[in-house]
Amino acid sequence: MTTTFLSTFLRELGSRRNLAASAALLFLLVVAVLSAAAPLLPIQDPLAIDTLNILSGPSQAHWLGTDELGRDILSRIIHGGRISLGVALSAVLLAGVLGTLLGVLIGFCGPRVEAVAMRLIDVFVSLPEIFVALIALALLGGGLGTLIGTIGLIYCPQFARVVYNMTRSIRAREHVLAARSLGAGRLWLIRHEALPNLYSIIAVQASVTFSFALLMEAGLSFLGLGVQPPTPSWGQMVGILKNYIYINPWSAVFPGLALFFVVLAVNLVGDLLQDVLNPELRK
Amino acid sequence: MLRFLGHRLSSALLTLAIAAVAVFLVARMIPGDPVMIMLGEATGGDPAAVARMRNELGLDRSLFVQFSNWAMRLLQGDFGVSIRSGEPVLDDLLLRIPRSLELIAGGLLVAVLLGLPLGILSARNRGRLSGAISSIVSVIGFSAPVFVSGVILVVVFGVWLQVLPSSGYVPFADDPLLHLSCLVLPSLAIGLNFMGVVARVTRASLIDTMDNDYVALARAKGLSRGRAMIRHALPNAMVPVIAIIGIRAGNLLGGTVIVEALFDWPGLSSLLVSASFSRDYPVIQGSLIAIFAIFILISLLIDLAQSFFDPRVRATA
Amino acid sequence: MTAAPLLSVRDLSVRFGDFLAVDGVGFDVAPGEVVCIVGESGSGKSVTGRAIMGLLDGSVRRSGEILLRGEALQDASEKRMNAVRGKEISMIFQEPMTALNPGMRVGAQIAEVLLLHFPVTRAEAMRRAVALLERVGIRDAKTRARAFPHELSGGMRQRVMIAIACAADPALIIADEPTTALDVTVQAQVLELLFKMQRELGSAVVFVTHDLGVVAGIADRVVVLYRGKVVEQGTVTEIFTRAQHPYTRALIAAAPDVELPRTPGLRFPTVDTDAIFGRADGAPASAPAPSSAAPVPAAPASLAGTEEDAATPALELRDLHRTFRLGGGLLPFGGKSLHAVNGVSLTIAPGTTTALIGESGSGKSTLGRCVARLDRPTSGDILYRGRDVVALRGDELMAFRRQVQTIFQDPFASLNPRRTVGEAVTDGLAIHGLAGREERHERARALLARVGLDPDYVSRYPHQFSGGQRQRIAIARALALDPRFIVADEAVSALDVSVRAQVLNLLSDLQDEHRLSFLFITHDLSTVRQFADRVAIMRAGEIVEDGETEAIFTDPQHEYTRSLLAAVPRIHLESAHRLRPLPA
Amino acid sequence: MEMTRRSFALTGLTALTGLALGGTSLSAFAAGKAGTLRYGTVTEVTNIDPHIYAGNSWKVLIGVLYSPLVTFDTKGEIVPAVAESWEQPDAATIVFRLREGVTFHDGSALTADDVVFSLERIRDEATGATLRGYLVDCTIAKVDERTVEVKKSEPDASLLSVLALPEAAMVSKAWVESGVNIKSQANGTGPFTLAEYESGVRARLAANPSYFIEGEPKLETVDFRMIKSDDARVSALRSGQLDMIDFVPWKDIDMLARMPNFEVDSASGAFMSVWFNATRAPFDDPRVRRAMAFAVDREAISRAAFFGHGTPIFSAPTPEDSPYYNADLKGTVSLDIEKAKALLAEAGHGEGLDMELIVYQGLGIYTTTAQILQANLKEIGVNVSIRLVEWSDLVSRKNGADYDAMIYGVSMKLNDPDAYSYYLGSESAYWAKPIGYRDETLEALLDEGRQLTDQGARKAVYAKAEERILETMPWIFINYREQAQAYTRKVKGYVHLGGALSEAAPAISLPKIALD
Repeated sequence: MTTTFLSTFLRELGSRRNLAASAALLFLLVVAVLSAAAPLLPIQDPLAIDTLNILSGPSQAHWLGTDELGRDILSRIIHGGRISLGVALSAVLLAGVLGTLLGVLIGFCGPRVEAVAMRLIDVFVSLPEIFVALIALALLGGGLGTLIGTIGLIYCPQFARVVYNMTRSIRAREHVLAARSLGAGRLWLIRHEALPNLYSIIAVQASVTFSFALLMEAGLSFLGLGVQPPTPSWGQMVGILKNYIYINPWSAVFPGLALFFVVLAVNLVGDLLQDVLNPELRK
Repeated sequence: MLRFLGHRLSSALLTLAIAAVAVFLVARMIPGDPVMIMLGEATGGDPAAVARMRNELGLDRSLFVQFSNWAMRLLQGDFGVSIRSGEPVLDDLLLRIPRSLELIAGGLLVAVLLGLPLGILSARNRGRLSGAISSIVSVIGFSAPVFVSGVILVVVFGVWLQVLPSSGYVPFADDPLLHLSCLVLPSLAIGLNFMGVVARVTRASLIDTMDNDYVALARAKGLSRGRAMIRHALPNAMVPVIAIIGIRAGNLLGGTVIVEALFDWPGLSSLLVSASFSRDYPVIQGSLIAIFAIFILISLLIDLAQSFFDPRVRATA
Repeated sequence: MTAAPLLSVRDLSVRFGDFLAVDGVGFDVAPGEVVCIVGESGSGKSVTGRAIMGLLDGSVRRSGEILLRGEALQDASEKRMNAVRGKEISMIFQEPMTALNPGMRVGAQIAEVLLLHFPVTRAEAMRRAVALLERVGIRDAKTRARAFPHELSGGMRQRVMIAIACAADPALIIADEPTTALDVTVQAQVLELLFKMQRELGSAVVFVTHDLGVVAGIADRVVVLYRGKVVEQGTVTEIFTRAQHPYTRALIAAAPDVELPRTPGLRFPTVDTDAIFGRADGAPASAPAPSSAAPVPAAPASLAGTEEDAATPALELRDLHRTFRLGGGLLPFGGKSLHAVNGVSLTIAPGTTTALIGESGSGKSTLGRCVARLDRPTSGDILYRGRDVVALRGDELMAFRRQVQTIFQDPFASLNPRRTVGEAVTDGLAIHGLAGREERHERARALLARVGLDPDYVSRYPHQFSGGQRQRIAIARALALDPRFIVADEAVSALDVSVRAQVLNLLSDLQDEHRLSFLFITHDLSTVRQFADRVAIMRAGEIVEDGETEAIFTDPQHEYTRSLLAAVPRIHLESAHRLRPLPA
Repeated sequence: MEMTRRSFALTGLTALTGLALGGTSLSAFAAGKAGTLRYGTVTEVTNIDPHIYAGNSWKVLIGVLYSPLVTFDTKGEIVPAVAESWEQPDAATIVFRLREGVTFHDGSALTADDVVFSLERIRDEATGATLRGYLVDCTIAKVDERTVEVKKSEPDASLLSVLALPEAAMVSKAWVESGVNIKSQANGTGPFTLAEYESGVRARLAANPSYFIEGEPKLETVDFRMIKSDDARVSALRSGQLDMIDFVPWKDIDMLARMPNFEVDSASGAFMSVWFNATRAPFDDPRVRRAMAFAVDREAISRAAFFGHGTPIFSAPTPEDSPYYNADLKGTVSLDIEKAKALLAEAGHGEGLDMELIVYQGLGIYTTTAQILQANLKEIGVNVSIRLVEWSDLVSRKNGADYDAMIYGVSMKLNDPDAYSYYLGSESAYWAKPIGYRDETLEALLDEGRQLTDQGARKAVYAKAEERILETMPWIFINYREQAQAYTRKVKGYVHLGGALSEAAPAISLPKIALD
């Protein structure tokens, strides 16, 4: 299924029907490369303050204008992408690794552990995200590490739930029974029978979580609970610059668009992943 | 059905009990001291005054004693008294919960009214331009951060066109129409994002359901593609849609902070956040418990709604 | 055959992307005639049925002509097709579970057809729907009309399907494997009903099936398909008595015959499609002949105190119970109990095959899982070579795992899709730490060769194999640890007739080579007579009768056994077994 | 009214169906009720105990619900309130003569006992009152039914100003002792009564018919909405849902002022400063603190963070219009990178140092200021890492002395220069006490100034105190920030005040405001 999932996905990506998704993937790649290479690009210093030239519109010197401290918005968007994408990616990794482990382990731990653990997870899933974020930030202070940890923790239970549900269905499959009848222990079952079959659903869940994490990073930064200034992130830029829409509406629009298009692209790719996965699940 | 309800209720109570412990611990985990915050800025937290007030509020007792006092009173329906305002937490909750539910209901209305047709359209016309467009519209709704769409709504409808109040809350009893008009923009802000979710799940579920033999049977009976979809696929496709609506609605209970702030709508989320800022433990605990209780209630309602669309759910009940 | 054909299919081709599912199929159906389309999986038979109805969606390309009373349906407008569907041509689907709308009361689902095609009021349609339900033999039809599909049994659901298909008095009914998912006794009843209705309505039927037994009982004419092409067509008599094509002949020969007395050591006739049609493109070929010279893993250390001893039964079950608690949850109260296995006692001698026969829900699979210790009995003893299986722990349990293996029903599900075939067959060795990576690779090759597959396939993934090949892989996996006892849970039920014979033959060979004992769990009586030494009939958690195979087949004691036997479709064209008169 | 409602339904409907017909239904909801002022305020007040300060909005609410003995008028002069007159027999004593016929909102008459009770309540440690520090060494005595004497152990020139603050509210003894919840109920003698109140959300004030000043208040009702979000507050004013807002965001001052239908009044209010933890190395070294003070580009901060509405402070924070303003100090602390570097090198940190700056996350003025500071200090080798925190965290860190430096907006406490004791006196719980800061020279000067009554003599002492402050630089003074009030032109009679009265200004004006 690894091979079929991937190859079906790639094939679907190539087909004309999914032009939007392949364009989205291409876009994401470009954004990722730009963000990764931000320090090497011939763009202005994203931290250079110019208080004589704040909130200016697009101009020759500043293609997308300047922000509330006169910093170049284009450069901040590109550098902000490093943060926004990096935080989201790391958070997804964290949530994915932790959530997958939790979900699989719970799925193989017997009914009692299962019942209690899942109830606990239910409780954590229904904890308001903003509240979790507040607590984490109060406990750990600001900073990128906290932000990644917080967002990772917020999405970890959801990940665990998805993985757990899938694990439960895998657990009942005949190949797992077959392995058990060969004498396979829990670890073997998890490593060789469950995990490899979870990859595709993990991929889909990760793509969904990635777009959530981007928005969450943005939301937290918007509320001032995220990235610490002067480091730029898209959400933080929108959060701050939207205060000045009556002065210079463009300044907030550009980082907003960057965020929006990336989330859109992630969702488009995620949709395709899901379309490929769904018939697979049904099989 | 009765036994099913009884079973669900008892399991709900168990969840609530676990939640109560978790909520209490989590609330106390936050560093900071409500008394210090209340007295702090002006008096610099004069130790004697702080100690006295802590004692008055019972915050100097052991966590266990505090928990059991709180839990015992909670069992009697007493949510305690806010540290900040000295008012019963329950009063606050009874004011805030209906507002939050109203906001969520408004968002839900927008989401269902726009999201369902959009989802159906994009499923029905899959592979065609109209399908792709409606898919993209729903993804756009889903992708637009609420603080972006919210700001746009305020500026366009509130400030430029001035056709709707940009923000605020007016009690229904004071002026029902003004009350409802205040609800429109925040509902839209929530609803547009929510719409994206509903449309996407509707699309996926409908495409799934369309593959079923009973839809083929419906067509074999002589139903057109459209009617087979609406009459046979759609009701069955609603089950996951309802599930996602329930989950999202539940998440919105404490998750509308940004919207409440943008539109100055005094709901449960902002109560929770402001209580967290001032470490008003009874209010934090009370609102979290309320959120859990409503969450559980919603999931019960969802089960009932699902059983309406899928009698098999009724059977397992 | 002089009457103008009701339906003419001319040069029908259906293409899904690059895959040609139906390739130039043509046949006629006269009014009132029953035409069976026979083929194995992937032959394009179901696609043909749906293509006639115009029910293929999306990216499918269809060419050729479909003439209904001379009217070209392939060019008909959607509106015209909606008028034809249900009224002129109706359809019965395979899975009564999924083919009825789960959210709609069955009466309404029947009434819907009437409302669509006749100018009747809703009340009138409902009244007629109830009448139809009565006509298809559903008692208390008025109440049942208000039932939802899940509240009815499989057989009843299929009766509802028949009612829907017959509601508008169609000229043609297309039945797509309508009884495949049913138990054999129910199948007999449903077939009887279908052809009673057919007789009354005078409709023609296109009956799609893989089961030659059913064909022998109902067909006027037969169309044999293989990989989308018509191999041969003719009257039922022609096909069964003087088939021209070697494939048709081989297929009929391979169909299990429940009336053939048991001949120990006899192997089932096989269908060698490679020889007949040349190698197919997709799936890898099977190795020409299973070579018994292939190396077989060394015998494992024996389970302490369980030396082979003809006097000790390989397996003994004493008053075995397995009860499931339904519903409930965390809380200790509530929920109902299901007695899946209810006091079963059974003994299996070493080196013999015992067939455990039961219909769905009889508890036979639960029993099998208890034996393989994949489930724990609620009470009772399972003695494997005299040792209590339930009590096994640690090393002893591992030793037991090496000796007792299970082969499952669904070769698609029982192989981990993410592991190569080589890994799959040697997982047992890896788990027990019996061989290093290199050695496992060699063993994997040997095992594949032993089950008749090309050893070079070790690094392929399961999805690259056909169903029969996968089942061979599953068998190879079971063999890797050189087991003494195999629980085969519906191990051949999902396989096509031709492949089924090969797999059964392989199992027989292995039994002879290794003196294996089999617990052969199945719902299918027809294969058992040749294959099993003893037969046990299970119903509702209890064994109603067990004994020597021939005794059971020739002199069944229990009424249930007799009804089971009577319901098995016969492969012979005898009017006694025909639901319809043989065509002239 | 009926018409309004109908057009309302229409607007709601058009918007719902997405057929927003711009402009046609303008301001259907914008028409407030006659005699009702709709007031948008910034702080979410959750505790209306009249003796515990809780932000701007608290001051407005308490200022109109309760009355102190004396109060400020719209010119900033102290005028009679509950007390009709007072006399100062000596520099440490004030004797108040109570007005006759003053009643609380519950109808009971205000007595000398209530006055004594109120002031004693402020002094009581258990109350946690804001003014406790000022009154703790007072004796309060009832002379007769209409006379109360307040006596301090030492002369205190600022005592009367303190008693004129809204925080010195008069409460009813019987009412407080009856066990009411004073955190969410009010019973004062002020011009308005608390008709409805939802903690942290809104309050409705109704005119007090038996207010002791004839002809006031002019308004029937004040609808208070607590709107923390700057944008929501401004939008609500612009869209006609509010008549007046306080704490106008600096970025919007000019925009609103340009609009024909709004009036914006602005005056200096609080001043922005950087507080050092002056007991934590290396910030215990005055040279380090001074070095940083010379590195700050105050003009840039005023320009970018305050959009020009914040006058830079190049000396000490005494406003220019104050009689105590010392022109000699002007320009003492200006941008001088070389000097800053030299000072830093002198202190032994020529290679630079690291500092964590604690910054409130909720307001742009703080975060923008912080980032400019960061850039400024980088030039002299001070690496600032900004840590955004919520307000309660900031307060906890301040009281727990857990910070290197933080940005603080200091509201002016008094127009009297003794405010310096409150800011920087070693006994000040506000800043010095938690971190254990004490400067003997400054301490002596502040004590001296407090006990003098002659303005000329005081001016000289406070000039020295200010010099000392700039020498030791416990805080970096950045700029005054303007505090602006915006309102529609139909609001008449509002007078904006600056300095220490900027927070109380709306409370002072409210009884006099009328609507066209």
